Amino acid sequence: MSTELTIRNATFKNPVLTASGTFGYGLECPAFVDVSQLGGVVTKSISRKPRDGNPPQRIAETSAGMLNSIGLANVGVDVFLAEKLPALRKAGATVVVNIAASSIEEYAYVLERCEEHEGIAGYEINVSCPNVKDGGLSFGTSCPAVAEITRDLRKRTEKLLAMKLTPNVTSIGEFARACEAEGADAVSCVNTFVGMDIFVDSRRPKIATITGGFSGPAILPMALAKVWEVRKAVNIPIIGIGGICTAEDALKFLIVGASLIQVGTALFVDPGVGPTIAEGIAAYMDRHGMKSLNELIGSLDTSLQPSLVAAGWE
Amino acid sequence: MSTELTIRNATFKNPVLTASGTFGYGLECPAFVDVSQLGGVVTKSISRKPRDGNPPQRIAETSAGMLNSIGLANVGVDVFLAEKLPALRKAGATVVVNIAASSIEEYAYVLERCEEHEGIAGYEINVSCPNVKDGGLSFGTSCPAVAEITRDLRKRTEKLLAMKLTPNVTSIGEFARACEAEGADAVSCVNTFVGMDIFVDSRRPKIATITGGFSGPAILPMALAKVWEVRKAVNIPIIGIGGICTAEDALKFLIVGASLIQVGTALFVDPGVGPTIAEGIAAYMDRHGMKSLNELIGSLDTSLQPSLVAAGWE
Amino acid sequence: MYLQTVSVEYSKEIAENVWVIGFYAPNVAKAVLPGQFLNVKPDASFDPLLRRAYSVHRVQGELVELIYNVHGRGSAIFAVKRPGDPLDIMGPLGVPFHLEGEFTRAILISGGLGIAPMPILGDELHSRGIDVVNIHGARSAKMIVQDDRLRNPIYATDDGSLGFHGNVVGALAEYLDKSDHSEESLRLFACGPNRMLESLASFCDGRGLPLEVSLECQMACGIGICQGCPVEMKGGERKYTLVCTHGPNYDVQDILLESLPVEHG
Amino acid sequence: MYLQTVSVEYSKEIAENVWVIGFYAPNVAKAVLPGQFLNVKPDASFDPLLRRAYSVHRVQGELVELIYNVHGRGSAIFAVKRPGDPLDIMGPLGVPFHLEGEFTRAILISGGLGIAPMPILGDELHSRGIDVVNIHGARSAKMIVQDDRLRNPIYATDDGSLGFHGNVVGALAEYLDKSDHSEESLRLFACGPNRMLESLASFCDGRGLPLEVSLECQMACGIGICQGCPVEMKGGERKYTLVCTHGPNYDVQDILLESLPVEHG
Ligand SMILES: Cc1cc2nc3c(=O)[nH]c(=O)nc-3n(C[C@H](O)[C@H](O)[C@H](O)COP(=O)(O)OP(=O)(O)OC[C@H]3O[C@@H](n4cnc5c(N)ncnc54)[C@H](O)[C@@H]3O)c2cc1C
Ligand SMILES: Cc1cc2nc3c(=O)[nH]c(=O)nc-3n(C[C@H](O)[C@H](O)[C@H](O)COP(=O)(O)OP(=O)(O)OC[C@H]3O[C@@H](n4cnc5c(N)ncnc54)[C@H](O)[C@@H]3O)c2cc1C
Ligand SMILES: Cc1cc2nc3c(=O)[nH]c(=O)nc-3n(C[C@H](O)[C@H](O)[C@H](O)COP(=O)(O)O)c2cc1C
Ligand SMILES: Cc1cc2nc3c(=O)[nH]c(=O)nc-3n(C[C@H](O)[C@H](O)[C@H](O)COP(=O)(O)O)c2cc1C
Ligand code: FES
Ligand code: FES
Repeated sequence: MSTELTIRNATFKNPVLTASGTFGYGLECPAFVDVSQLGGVVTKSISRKPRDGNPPQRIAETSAGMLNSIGLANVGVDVFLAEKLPALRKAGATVVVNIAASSIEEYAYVLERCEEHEGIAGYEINVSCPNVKDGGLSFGTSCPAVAEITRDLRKRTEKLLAMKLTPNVTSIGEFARACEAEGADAVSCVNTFVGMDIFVDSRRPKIATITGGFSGPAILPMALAKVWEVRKAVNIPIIGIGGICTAEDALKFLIVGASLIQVGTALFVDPGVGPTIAEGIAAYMDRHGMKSLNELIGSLDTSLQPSLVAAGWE
Repeated sequence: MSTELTIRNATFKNPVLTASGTFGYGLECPAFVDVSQLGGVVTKSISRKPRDGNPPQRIAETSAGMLNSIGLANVGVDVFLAEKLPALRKAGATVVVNIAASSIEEYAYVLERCEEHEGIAGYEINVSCPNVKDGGLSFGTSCPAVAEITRDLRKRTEKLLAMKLTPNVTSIGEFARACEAEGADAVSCVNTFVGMDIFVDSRRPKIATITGGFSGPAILPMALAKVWEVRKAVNIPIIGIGGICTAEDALKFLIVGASLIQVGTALFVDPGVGPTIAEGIAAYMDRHGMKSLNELIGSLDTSLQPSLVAAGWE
Repeated sequence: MYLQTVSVEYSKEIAENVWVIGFYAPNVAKAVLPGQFLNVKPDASFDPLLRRAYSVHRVQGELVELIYNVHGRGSAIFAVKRPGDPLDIMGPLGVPFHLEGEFTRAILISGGLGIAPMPILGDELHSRGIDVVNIHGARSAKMIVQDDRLRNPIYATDDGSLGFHGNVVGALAEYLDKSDHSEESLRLFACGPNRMLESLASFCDGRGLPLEVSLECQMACGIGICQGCPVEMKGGERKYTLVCTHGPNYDVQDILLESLPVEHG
Repeated sequence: MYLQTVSVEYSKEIAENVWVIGFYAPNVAKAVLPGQFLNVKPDASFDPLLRRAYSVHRVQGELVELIYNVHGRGSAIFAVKRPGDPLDIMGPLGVPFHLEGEFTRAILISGGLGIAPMPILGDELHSRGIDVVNIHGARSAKMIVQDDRLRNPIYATDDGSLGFHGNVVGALAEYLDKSDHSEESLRLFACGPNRMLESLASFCDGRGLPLEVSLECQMACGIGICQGCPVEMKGGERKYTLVCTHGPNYDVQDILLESLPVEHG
């Protein structure tokens, strides 16, 4: 039985990665967490220059979820490549670099700087960033913009290129199709949902940016529905993300059609949950006599679902 | 101190209504619930003909939320007007009729049938219905379709006309603007989000329709962000809906900009929570020396939020 | 129907993964009829969010008992309740077992946790002067609730570790063969896994025995306001019946048992 | 740093809405330094979702104590823990109080729950031969934790119901005026509401007194992986410092206290 999976030329020893922005640079984690036991580590979004991030407060807790507005605080690509990447490699991690930028040129710049270095398995492109040319509107909600970024970056690398989609659109399948058409190797589904919370006594927003990114177990059913929508739209691999806390949660994404999954918010509660989830997936595969991940991926059985054309409206 | 509010010619004694589909016809509720203490009762979506609804199962529980695919099961407009409406009036409820349909003609038909009867405070139009002319795609995700329904129905009634928007779109503000432009008196924000869940052992969907409507406390931060987006887009009143379980939750929607709120899923846990929430709102207003709801509605204080242009990207 | 917070007297394991929870609720104890259920909130958290339905198991004076399996997150919370902990209950709910009509002997057939409504039903039938026989099955002896207060129990286990070796349908067939009672004066009541009910139903159909079944299905509200709990009817005007308010107890002739899902949760 | 489930010994109210929770955790007891905190999960539910940070209050042998207010949903769950209940803890976390440098007397100033880290700090300083004075303030006597084990306590209450009538800054000024100790050999440590820290900081600034503050701010992870807990620095290369891993204990000169929010939750 093997939980290994290869996409393009990147091989992951198991399908469990840590999600961008929820595991630092993979180096802050406590001693009891062994990053080499993870399928991979997706880095905090890396930008051209270092970023301080947003002012406090950046975090609010909600029912089974949380809001964040970190503002893409990161050390910048230079420090990342000089300090973080070598340390991560030494720790035995399979490294996926997540890139954030405010223009196509900047995405290309960061990726090309990374291309000069060994030990990167691939890239995940965070398109939920303000596009300065477009007055700060997110690239992620414009299908042509996402297509253009994909096209441009595809030319610049032979490595795994995964486009990380925002769920805050009417039709995520359309975005996935654009990525597939422009040569992306995979799509990561999903980034955070837009959310908001306030203090009723002071009548002030809980986080500095008023609205923020909503994540955690609360979003799982929506993220799963987005993966299902994307599964029906494209043939390239999907990286499932959203609210995964347990092996059972992870299995849901794999069964619906994800090839890999990422654990995010759950790491704040248990930074060592990644390997636990990987073990739980392996145990499930054993129990069900599955030899490879491919028997699991996309194995959702809808044969018993009633025909809704027959049962449905009038 | 008064919690009364009038929109067009409909007066609500307090801002707490029950959400469509989560309180039956307002008649099933146990004896300890007095519907006359509610701001109003929004009926289950009523269609031209009776509908059996979807096959089981229709419900799944998720973290702090639930999925449903009831399939708009309802008695149809004839039985509603003959049996349910008189009983509701007798119980002292302020009645808002929620209408579902699969064509513009059908919306118009149901509304006109209702217009023949006394005792209806207004209408809420559920546009999250399959548009048969458009191959079953939901009206609610097409801005021109929502505009057209609004325009058509506006001509047919002098009563309160509220359009109930789906959150599953890139820009809900755009839909609200279309409703405002076509003469809607209010927009109800929001209907359920799309969600999905599966059983991992059998690898089958938990609900018959595979995906379903996601509601409950889990969605509150997203619903609140949608209300905020709509508040910035239009000047007509907003009816806030999504995950409200307590007076504090309700206050959040009012402060962000809703004039009325609806309680949905929370009624499944406590069918009598509506009046409790109304009391909590009144107590808050007292505590803060507020004389009318208008001092509360849209009173969010963002003056301390840092300028994100300054703090933000690069 | 009451919505109230009561105080737990005990919550303890009485057979392998079979737990009983008891509390004083005078109003419920007085109002409840056999086959009705309570909707219980695990705790104040929104996760788990919904109430869980539990058949009333037994009433003794003002003490009400429910029994349950620890199955998922809701029941795991019930299992760690201690004396004095608050318990948020709503009920009694649902239409009770239909006890009208002429019969002199009742056979109460239960699989696993299907035993839940049988003691209160047996007590009521007994007080009406009706003979009560309980046929209770489980996979193995250690999962059997051996309760001295159960009237005329016949146990059946899949592995033969206690009583009849086989399922409750087999045990029923054997009982009927041995019994001198005329089948006309019998009424059968059953509760258990949907697949057990199906095979019992076809057995009863073959023998022309009247069978009332108590159903389980996923619910959200328990009071008819969500329309979340349909089960298909065998004809009739309406296609579906709502288990929470029209049920959970039905004449097996009225419903399509096959339409009930095998899985829950 | 350990992630483990321990067993609650007790959780009880020791002053108005001040609760103490105790448990045996030999590894934490041995490793923890004054000013460090534990990140505690209220229960297994996802609602509430995140861990809560609690300063270690006192260590006695292998017994670790935290103190807390019942404030919101997380702490309400701690308050109903009973002996034997599981408690999921992570830690010790954070940079301890900085105890380097020359000083012979330490003044430990706390407002309300700011008392939390003071006993363990007092014990450590005492073992190093440093004089310890505690100035502890609250709104009223009944909210004051009157603990005999607190070294040289001076109490201050806003309503004058116990000790000094006024806030801790007033009490500190009075103490310094009366004290014969040279101000050069003093070191001040403070923990409490952000607005108390601000006024204390400006007082110390005026008198040239060295002040170390222990901060509170909303956290998600407590270990530096979310970047959720920034506080603004007074210059230096980086704009923000992360309270969970660079703090929570800072020389007040290094940080902009005004950047800390007044509200939490
Ligand atoms: C009328 C009625 C009477 C019942 N009586 C009993 C009883 O006496 N004893 C008992 O142990 N159980 C009974 N059940 C099932 C019970 O309501 C719980 O759902 C079940 O114990 C699951 O426990 P959980 O919360 O730990 O499962 P979870 O996995 O936490 O449940 C998740 C969701 O699935 C639902 N669900 C899971 N299993 C079932 C099931 N078998 N039937 C219906 N819904 C389910 C839950 O209600 C919840 O909404 C009854 C159900 C109904 C409808
Ligand atoms: C380093 C550090 C040490 C702390 N030490 C103590 C202590 O010893 N005793 C104590 O009672 N409290 C302490 N706190 C605050 C504590 O972490 C809890 O957040 C607080 O008790 C709120 O309780 P709750 O979960 O009931 O509130 P809820 O309303 O349920 O909290 C909702 C969210 O807001 C956060 N939050 C609420 N209040 C605060 C606060 N004052 N500071 C930071 N986050 C907050 C919670 O952590 C949670 O994420 C400390 C905080 C930090 C950062
Ligand atoms: C605190 C925080 C910071 C995040 N930062 C990033 C980021 O820098 N880049 C990115 O692509 N996604 C970021 N995300 C999104 C996560 O990678 C993930 O897509 C999302 O949180 C949903 O997964 P979850 O529910 O498992 O957390 C962040 C999420 C959180 C909670
Ligand atoms: C079981 C169920 C049935 C619903 N049926 C309808 C309906 O018939 N028409 C409608 O407009 N909305 C319907 N809704 C949506 C609710 O009115 C409400 O918009 C949504 O549930 C969000 O609010 P909540 O989180 O408070 O439940 C239904 C929701 C649920 C949970
Ligand atoms: S459970 Fe809601 S209608 Fe039956
Ligand atoms: S709380 Fe996560 S970085 Fe500090």
